[in-house]
Amino acid sequence: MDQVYKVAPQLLKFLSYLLGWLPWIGKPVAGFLSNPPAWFLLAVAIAIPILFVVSVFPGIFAYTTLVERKALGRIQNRIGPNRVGRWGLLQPIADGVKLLTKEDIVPRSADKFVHFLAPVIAVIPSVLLFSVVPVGAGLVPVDLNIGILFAFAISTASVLALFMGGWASRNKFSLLGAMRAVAQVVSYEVPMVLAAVAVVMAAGSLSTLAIAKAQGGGILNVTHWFVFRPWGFVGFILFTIGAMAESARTPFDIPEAESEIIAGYHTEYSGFKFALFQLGEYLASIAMAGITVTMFLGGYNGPGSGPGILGGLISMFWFFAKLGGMIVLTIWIRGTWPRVRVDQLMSFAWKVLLPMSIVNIVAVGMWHYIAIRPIAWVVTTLWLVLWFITLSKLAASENIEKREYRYAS
Amino acid sequence: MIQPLTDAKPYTLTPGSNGVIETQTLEVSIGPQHPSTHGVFRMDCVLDGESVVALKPVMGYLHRNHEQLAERMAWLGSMPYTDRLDYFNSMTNNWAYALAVEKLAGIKVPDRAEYIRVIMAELTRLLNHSCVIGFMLQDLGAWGTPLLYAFRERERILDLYEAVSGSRMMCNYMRFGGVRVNLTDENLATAKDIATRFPRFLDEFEKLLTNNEVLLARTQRVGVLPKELAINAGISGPMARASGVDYDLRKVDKYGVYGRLEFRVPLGDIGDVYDRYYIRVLEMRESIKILQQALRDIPQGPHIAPEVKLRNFKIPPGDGYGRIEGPKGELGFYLVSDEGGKQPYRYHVRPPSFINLTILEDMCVGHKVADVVVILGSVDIVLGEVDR
Amino acid sequence: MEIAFWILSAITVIGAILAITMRNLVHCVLSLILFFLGIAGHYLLLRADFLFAVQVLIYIGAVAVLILFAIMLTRHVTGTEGPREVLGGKWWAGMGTAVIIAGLLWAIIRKDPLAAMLPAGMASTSVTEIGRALVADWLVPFEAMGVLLTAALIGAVVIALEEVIRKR
Amino acid sequence: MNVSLDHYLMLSAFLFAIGLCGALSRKNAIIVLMGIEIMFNAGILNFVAFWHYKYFAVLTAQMFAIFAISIAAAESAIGLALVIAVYRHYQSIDVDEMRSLKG
Repeated sequence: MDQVYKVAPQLLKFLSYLLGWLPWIGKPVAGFLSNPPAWFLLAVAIAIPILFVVSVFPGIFAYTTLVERKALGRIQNRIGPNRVGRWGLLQPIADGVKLLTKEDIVPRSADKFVHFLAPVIAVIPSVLLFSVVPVGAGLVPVDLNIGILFAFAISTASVLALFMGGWASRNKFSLLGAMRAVAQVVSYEVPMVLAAVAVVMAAGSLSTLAIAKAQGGGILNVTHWFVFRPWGFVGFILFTIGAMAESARTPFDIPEAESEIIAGYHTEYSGFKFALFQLGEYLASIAMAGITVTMFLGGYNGPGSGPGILGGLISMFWFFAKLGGMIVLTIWIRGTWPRVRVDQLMSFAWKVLLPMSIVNIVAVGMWHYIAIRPIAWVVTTLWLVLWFITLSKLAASENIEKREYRYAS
Repeated sequence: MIQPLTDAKPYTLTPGSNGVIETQTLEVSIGPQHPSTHGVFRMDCVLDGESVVALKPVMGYLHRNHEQLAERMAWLGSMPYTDRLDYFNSMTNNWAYALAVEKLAGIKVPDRAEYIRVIMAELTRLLNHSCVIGFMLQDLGAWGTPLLYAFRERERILDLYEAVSGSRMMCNYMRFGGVRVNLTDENLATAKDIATRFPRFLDEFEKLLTNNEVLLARTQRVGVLPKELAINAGISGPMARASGVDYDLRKVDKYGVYGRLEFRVPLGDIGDVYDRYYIRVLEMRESIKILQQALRDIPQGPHIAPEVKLRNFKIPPGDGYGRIEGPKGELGFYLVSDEGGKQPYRYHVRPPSFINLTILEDMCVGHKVADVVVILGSVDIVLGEVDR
Repeated sequence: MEIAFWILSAITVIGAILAITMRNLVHCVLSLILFFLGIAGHYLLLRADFLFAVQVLIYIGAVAVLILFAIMLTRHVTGTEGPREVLGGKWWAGMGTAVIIAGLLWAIIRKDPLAAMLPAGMASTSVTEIGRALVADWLVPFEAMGVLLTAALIGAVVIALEEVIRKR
Repeated sequence: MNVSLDHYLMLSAFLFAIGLCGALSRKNAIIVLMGIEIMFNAGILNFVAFWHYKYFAVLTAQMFAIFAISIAAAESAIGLALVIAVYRHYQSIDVDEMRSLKG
């Protein structure tokens, strides 16, 4: 916001220059804009990040759905949407219009107020998450000094929407979905936070901007990304799995597993409320991808990123490129993986992810205290690999076996 | 000893019977409108949390009076109706009915027709098994990708069906004493092409999924069907063979020309969902072998017995049971002919998916809801056949 | 600041009142969450942003969800009706006590000239300071808290699993 | 009118009374627990208000708030476990029905 505050007067000057050409009202408006009062400047500085968040990310959401359908089509030997506009580019708009004009059905026995409230609440935390995601060098809507903690706090709140939706529908499938969602989100929160603790320890700050800044430098602004550290790599995998489970993406989409419980907590939703649930879910998943990028993949850092207008634009490009990469990764996984079961999901969270994230925190400690980098590399890698092998041996299900088949004579 | 099946097994929950916290059971009706019941089928589940305590399959939503219709109709008239039994495998349904009538009427089928029937039946088996696996993985949550891979292969087989019979799914291809239309050399070349290409698809499919950790964890030791129960409940087909029952009508009856062809019958040991999945893969590989032999050995000659009249076809009084090894299991037709012999006095179908479905509860109890749909998927049902 | 205070206070008070008066238990919990949110907003207003995050994370993310789970485990999960009687037999005693205590506190606060002590500044605490304080000055309580939480965790599991343990 | 410490003290006193009323008069054990949570929160709000208006240079109040929140979390976990244990015995979580001391 501070950056925006600095830029805002210039922006307004430019606007006033444009508006000056208008007859009648042009002159006074231009005069007002070229020399704005302080409150107006503040209002503009507040409005710009808000406008950015509520316009850019829903746009990304709309086209994520299109990319998802196209990519899944490719994976499945299909073409995907191609009727609306060239390459189906207007498909999201058509979808939106369709969902807006559909009948809004509320079950007769539903708890009407909570049923109405749930989809609204589903969107709010997802949008709030974006307020701490830095999209470029120094460009973050709000630079909170509790950034990461804020993100986690907000994302737990999204559970409530799922629960409310499932409970208020008075549908058994919805209720099962809601309970699954709550159990899943609460248990994956823990390894996710612990994986983030490793990064916070390394960066020495909870602020997302500071974490992204800590990964700058090195060769081409690339080598200092946390993912290129042993602990960072492990943390990245842990966090990505956790983020996928948190936002209920395949293979952890059990709260809305369509082959088991129809659509989970949003079984009884139609029309725009359904769209809001989808919006909230996708926005949360995009925001989580953004936080993953910020914490492990160097955030906005990349070749050419830096301060100034050009560096800022390049850094924005890198951020959105990485964000797109993470989104495509989730789509790819969705197209190729079967879903896990509820108990497997839980035991995976508690028996593998949680111990591994604690081990990872110890690894960061070692990395910090061993001054000689090559030794630190070897020691942390060995530590992590040994623990990984031990844990995977301990957690391996005795059920899984390689089978030989015989033939009748 | 099998327990009574459909009539609600009395379930009692003693306090803390699940070992942790005493909870209330939740009755959930999965179906008839549900994305993964493979049609209009319903399972009344009693759930304790996520675990299944009792399960009652409810059938009959697709009842179409198949048997009564056939009893009001000339013998050949119900041939197209058999297509609609198991609408995935119209060829084998035709064959089973034709076989029963031929047995009753004592008709000898020419060699070329027998070979054509074998080719069609094995193509049907490939089609059915690949789609079943696709559907089962869809139920596992693999979101359509394996299914659409299977459908890509199915397309090619359906194209061949269309070329020979004029219809992609409702083929109505077999006749008493042979088949309706002879296969041209072009058709045979297409079939050969399918047989040579199919292994590649299987390899690809297996590479993608057979060793997938999630798939293994989800399917192994899930929905175990013990060998004794499988025998007692009259389970047949790949499901019985996955439980280790060495029962394949192609070997037992040696109907058609199966006696002359060389193939093996794969058997599983545990009888869980994974075995049922993998037995089908192995059976497809054997089917390809059969296809190649049949395509190599197919003789020239008439495609239908010349002495069989299609019009005014009559059968002397008597009864007979004709059965084949359909892709889903033993498909049998029991026919009784009485005075006049213009139409069946009694016409009864032994549908494999209906019989295989009876032990659903025994396989599901104790597992999670998520497993129920997978187990149902591994049973391989088609509601047209279950409800008739 | 003033407007925000009044709005947040209204949210908190309404949330608290609804939480203890509504018939449906789930509605009660949802109102309680409203109350927690209001308190969290107050923390933001008071420049304790770390506490804001902690409040949301622990109260809304954990305690409220825990209560919801307890409700689901102890009631007809799909039932719509709440308890028949909202208040217990001795509701007047509870009310009376509450009113008396509120009156007493009110009188004390009115009497004491605390309002004169206006803030000397509006400094916000950074998380760094809190973290440093936790592991330096407050290390022993911090560790004790860790032990307490572990003990509570184990205790909760033991109490809830009583039957199983007895069985073995 | 400026918001002062008094306002916060009044607010928290009021909330405390509401929580107390809920804890004392409701029959349902879970709502009793919720009343106790409301009282906890009112207390913590007091800590923070004092910190903000009086001792913001010292972190003691915030530390107390953090510890109080942790204790509240532990307390609610134990309390709810007890509720479940009680429910198992009595098939009810009505506090008026929990009369006997024997388990």
